[in-house]
Amino acid sequence: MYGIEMVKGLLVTLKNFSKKPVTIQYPEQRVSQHPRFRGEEFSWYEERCTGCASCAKYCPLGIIEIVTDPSDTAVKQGDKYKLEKFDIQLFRCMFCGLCVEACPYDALFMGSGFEEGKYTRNDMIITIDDLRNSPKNPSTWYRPQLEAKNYDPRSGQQLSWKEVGRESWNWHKTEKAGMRITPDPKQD
Amino acid sequence: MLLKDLHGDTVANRLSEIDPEWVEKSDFMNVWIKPESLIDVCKFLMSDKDLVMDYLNAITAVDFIDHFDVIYQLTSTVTRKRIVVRSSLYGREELSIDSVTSLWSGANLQEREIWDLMGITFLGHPNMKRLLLWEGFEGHPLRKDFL
Amino acid sequence: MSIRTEPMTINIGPQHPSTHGVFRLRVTFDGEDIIEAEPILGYLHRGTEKLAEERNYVQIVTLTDRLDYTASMTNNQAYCLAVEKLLEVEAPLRAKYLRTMTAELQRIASHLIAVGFFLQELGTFGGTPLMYAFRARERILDMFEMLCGARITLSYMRPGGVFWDPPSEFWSSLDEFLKEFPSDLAEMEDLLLNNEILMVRTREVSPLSAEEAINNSVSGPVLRASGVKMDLRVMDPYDAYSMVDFDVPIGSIGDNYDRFWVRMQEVRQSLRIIEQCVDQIEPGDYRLDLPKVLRAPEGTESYGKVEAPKGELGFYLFSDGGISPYRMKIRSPSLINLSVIDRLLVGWKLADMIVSLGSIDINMGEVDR
Amino acid sequence: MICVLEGFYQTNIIYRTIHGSLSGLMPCWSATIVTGIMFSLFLVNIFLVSTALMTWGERRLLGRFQTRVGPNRWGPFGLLQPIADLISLLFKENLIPRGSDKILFIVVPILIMMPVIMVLGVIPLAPGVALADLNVGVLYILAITSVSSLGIFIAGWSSNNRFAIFGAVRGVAVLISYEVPVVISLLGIVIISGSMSLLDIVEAQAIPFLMVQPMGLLVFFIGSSAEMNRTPFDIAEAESEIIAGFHTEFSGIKFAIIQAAEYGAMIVTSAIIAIVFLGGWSGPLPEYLGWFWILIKVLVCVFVFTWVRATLPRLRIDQIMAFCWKGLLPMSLINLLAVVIETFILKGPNGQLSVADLWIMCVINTIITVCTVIVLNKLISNKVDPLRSGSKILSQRELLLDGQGD
Repeated sequence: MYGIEMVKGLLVTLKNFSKKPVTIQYPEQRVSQHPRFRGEEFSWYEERCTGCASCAKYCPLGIIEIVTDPSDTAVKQGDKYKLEKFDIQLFRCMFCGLCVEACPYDALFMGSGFEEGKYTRNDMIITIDDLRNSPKNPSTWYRPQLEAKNYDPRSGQQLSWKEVGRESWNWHKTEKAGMRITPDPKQD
Repeated sequence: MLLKDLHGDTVANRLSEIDPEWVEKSDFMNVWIKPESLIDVCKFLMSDKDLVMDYLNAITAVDFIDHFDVIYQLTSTVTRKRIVVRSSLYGREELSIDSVTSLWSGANLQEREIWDLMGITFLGHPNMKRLLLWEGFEGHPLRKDFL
Repeated sequence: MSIRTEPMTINIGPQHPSTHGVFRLRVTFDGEDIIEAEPILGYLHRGTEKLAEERNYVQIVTLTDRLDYTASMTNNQAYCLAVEKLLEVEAPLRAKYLRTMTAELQRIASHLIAVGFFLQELGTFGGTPLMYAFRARERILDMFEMLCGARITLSYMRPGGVFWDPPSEFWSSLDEFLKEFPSDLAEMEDLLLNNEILMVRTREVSPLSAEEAINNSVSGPVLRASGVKMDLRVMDPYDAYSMVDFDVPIGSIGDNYDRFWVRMQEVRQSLRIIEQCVDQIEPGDYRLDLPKVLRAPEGTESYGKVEAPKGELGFYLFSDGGISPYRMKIRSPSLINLSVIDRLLVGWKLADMIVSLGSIDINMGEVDR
Repeated sequence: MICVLEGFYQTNIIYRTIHGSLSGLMPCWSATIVTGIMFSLFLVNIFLVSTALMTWGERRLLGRFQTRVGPNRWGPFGLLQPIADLISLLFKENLIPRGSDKILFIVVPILIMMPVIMVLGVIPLAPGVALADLNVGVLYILAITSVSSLGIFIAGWSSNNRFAIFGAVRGVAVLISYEVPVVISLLGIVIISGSMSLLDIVEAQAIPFLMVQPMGLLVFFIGSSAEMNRTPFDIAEAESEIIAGFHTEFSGIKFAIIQAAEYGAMIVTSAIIAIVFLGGWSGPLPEYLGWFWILIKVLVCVFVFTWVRATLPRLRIDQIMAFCWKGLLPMSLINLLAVVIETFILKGPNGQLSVADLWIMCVINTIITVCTVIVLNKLISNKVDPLRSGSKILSQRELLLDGQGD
């Protein structure tokens, strides 16, 4: 009968009228953010980074700029290059996370924040100093070792570079970084 | 029944039976036909009882530097078969091929897009204008010599 | 005596509340009646096909996210299938199930948006059904965030599988979703599926006959609404679709109501597929051990296609042996479905124009690429 | 000389008080003018405050219907939101589109606002508490509300925008068509109560006219929601089709005034419904709480309007016209006919209807309403049959077998 379905629709809205709103009042309330969230504030662990620039090569937009210095003490130690520049142009970043996927030494992690609005583009470039000083709340995206520990990036605790790696922190004592073959992550 | 890919050679043989002039060459997947005979071939493919290619999936063009391939992917909603018909256009300037808009109206926007990005004119198209780029844009971006 | 009238041309868009993005439609009206309509595209053209020629096979996955941004998962799937065909590899079984599941979740999300906006364009103020649709979609997006850390631009799949296994909490929230979503859907159906106003607005408006639909190469729900029995998930099963059982809704005359109805029914079928996948999925590899930088043999080509929420989404790839494809062509369903728009609109009224446009469910990211 | 007008206002208690206290301070004519200005200010301010609250209330209500929250940032429960909106709109640039008729463009908001305020003047909130108790109140309301169609048309015409023209033409068409059933539905009330004065109509309601004339209320509700451009009849400003219809080009304070007029129209319509159909200030509580009852009734009406708006989609222009002329007009005529016959038969020797008569009419009219709705349903039911023969849900197997037959 004409009108019955309309009344049915009206009843649906009335039922929803009595329900609690599903929206979240953002600054006060927050939705639960999953550990794999690909956010800003890249967590970078200088101790692990060899300056291989895999991330820069793998970035689809080419927004990572790495300048390394092969001279000085770095060569003598035989471990890695000294990084002079590690710029991430965050304003062009699309947070696909391929740089993290490319990193063979677990040195670069996605961050977990999303509230880094800035007023100028130059502020949006993450420099090596920013990376060094930024809070280390890495996301567990493409990092199974963190997921295995049930790590929650939003809990606020910072992780040191020893804690985030999938091997013990002194792996470099027994083998040289360049010779090391990353085991397939799925075997973990 | 499931969609079935027809072997290119089978189609080529079938086409050669009708008119040996049509087919240029074929491989396991594609049939290359002569650009002049495109409309005739398409009409035959549409009307032949074993094929009835009434659905045009997509038209693509590929720039191979010395020639362009225009690729027609056809499906039949009746016999559930699929073939790929290609046509090579040699040279780089003033390329043209017959439009299949009269057979499949779905080709309309796709042919305009190919003209826009690849620079192949489709003769007999009702509205051969640029689709994605603006009028007055110079060059055809998907060509390998663009940038 | 007849009234002397003068046709009036209006540009609907590129800034208009219901053109689904920056889409422009030049329409000539005689009073309220449409006598001519021409779509004008290109406001969101980003040259994805050209960009793909400069990137390696894995990097392109992130480009495909941005095509149909309401259904990134199926875009990824179509692209990855094309690359796998090119490399002649096949994803592991678990990856296939994961892909099927996530693609169906994405189909639900995309159809919810389509239906929500369709009803919004019918004029429900403030989009009450749209809000209900978004409420349900939000849960799917939450699950995607658990899965891959993003909600819209997912990049979940990789050539040769998916990038990672879902976390354990994904499965529990999926179970919860499967349990609670049917009632949400029933609520939406109660709200408007049989509503009389909706009926008189959409029934027998802008019909598209089966012959015309086939001739215009439309695909997906629009094609099925016209009564053409065509579904790539059944006809040409990819991933795990051959291992699940589901039904395909077929419309009758292809009017706006049929297109809406087909989408609503497909959501239910998607739920069935997901349920079966959850039952059938078994532990195993989720990704092939492929090199990070893929190289396809020289001269090979492939055409990978899926039944995306909007229609047949295909990727044509041609490799010259390098690390990036020599040519990538995207067969985007939205663009080709759009070629039928002038047929649908001419002779109908201004109000029907918006609804017909909504019933095709275009997405400008995919139309302009 | 102006004091000649005294007699007209003498019945009004507020006017008498203010004028009496002022006339001791200044000459009679200036006291009349000052009182008039005070009255106008009072009226306009009541109107503006209530519309401001209305915008907040409607947004909150719509929010809850959509399981959202609605504006809740500014002040307690977001109550100061209208003020924030107003400040924001006040400081917008005063844009007048090129090629528009500038004078008409500026006049439009006033033209749209004016009738709403003028109608508010005759609405009684309690016995004697009306700014003007006209003995032709119903006629006045119907006459004045039609003026807004002029405003809508000038808005569309002057803004030199084709969407606005669409909205204007649609709006005027709807307003003119729906005026007819609305007038006829109110005629029934006038016949029963035997007066056009709103005060008399309220007093005539021994039982609310909602029960005596259910069909009249139905027609009036639908018709007035069409006149106010509210869903499902909001084609004049259909936001998904023609942006904002006739007020597409209006921004800043002009937009604010047009919006205020729209929300004000809703309050005024709700008040009319409350007075004419729901018994005005009569209720179980003592008489001095009449304002409370009328407020409750108005709020209920506003809630129902918002509820309908949140649920139903919009009709197309031809369907709206067809619904008016083929659906509402017959309904209102049947209602009028029934009322006329019943009144003719039941009327006592003094020309009055007793309470028993009203109850008899209530029963008869309810039956007539149900019958009319069912008959109208039968006439249009073939269009809305939810079952469809061609559509089907095929299983995979059926889909695969399909091709083999050919």
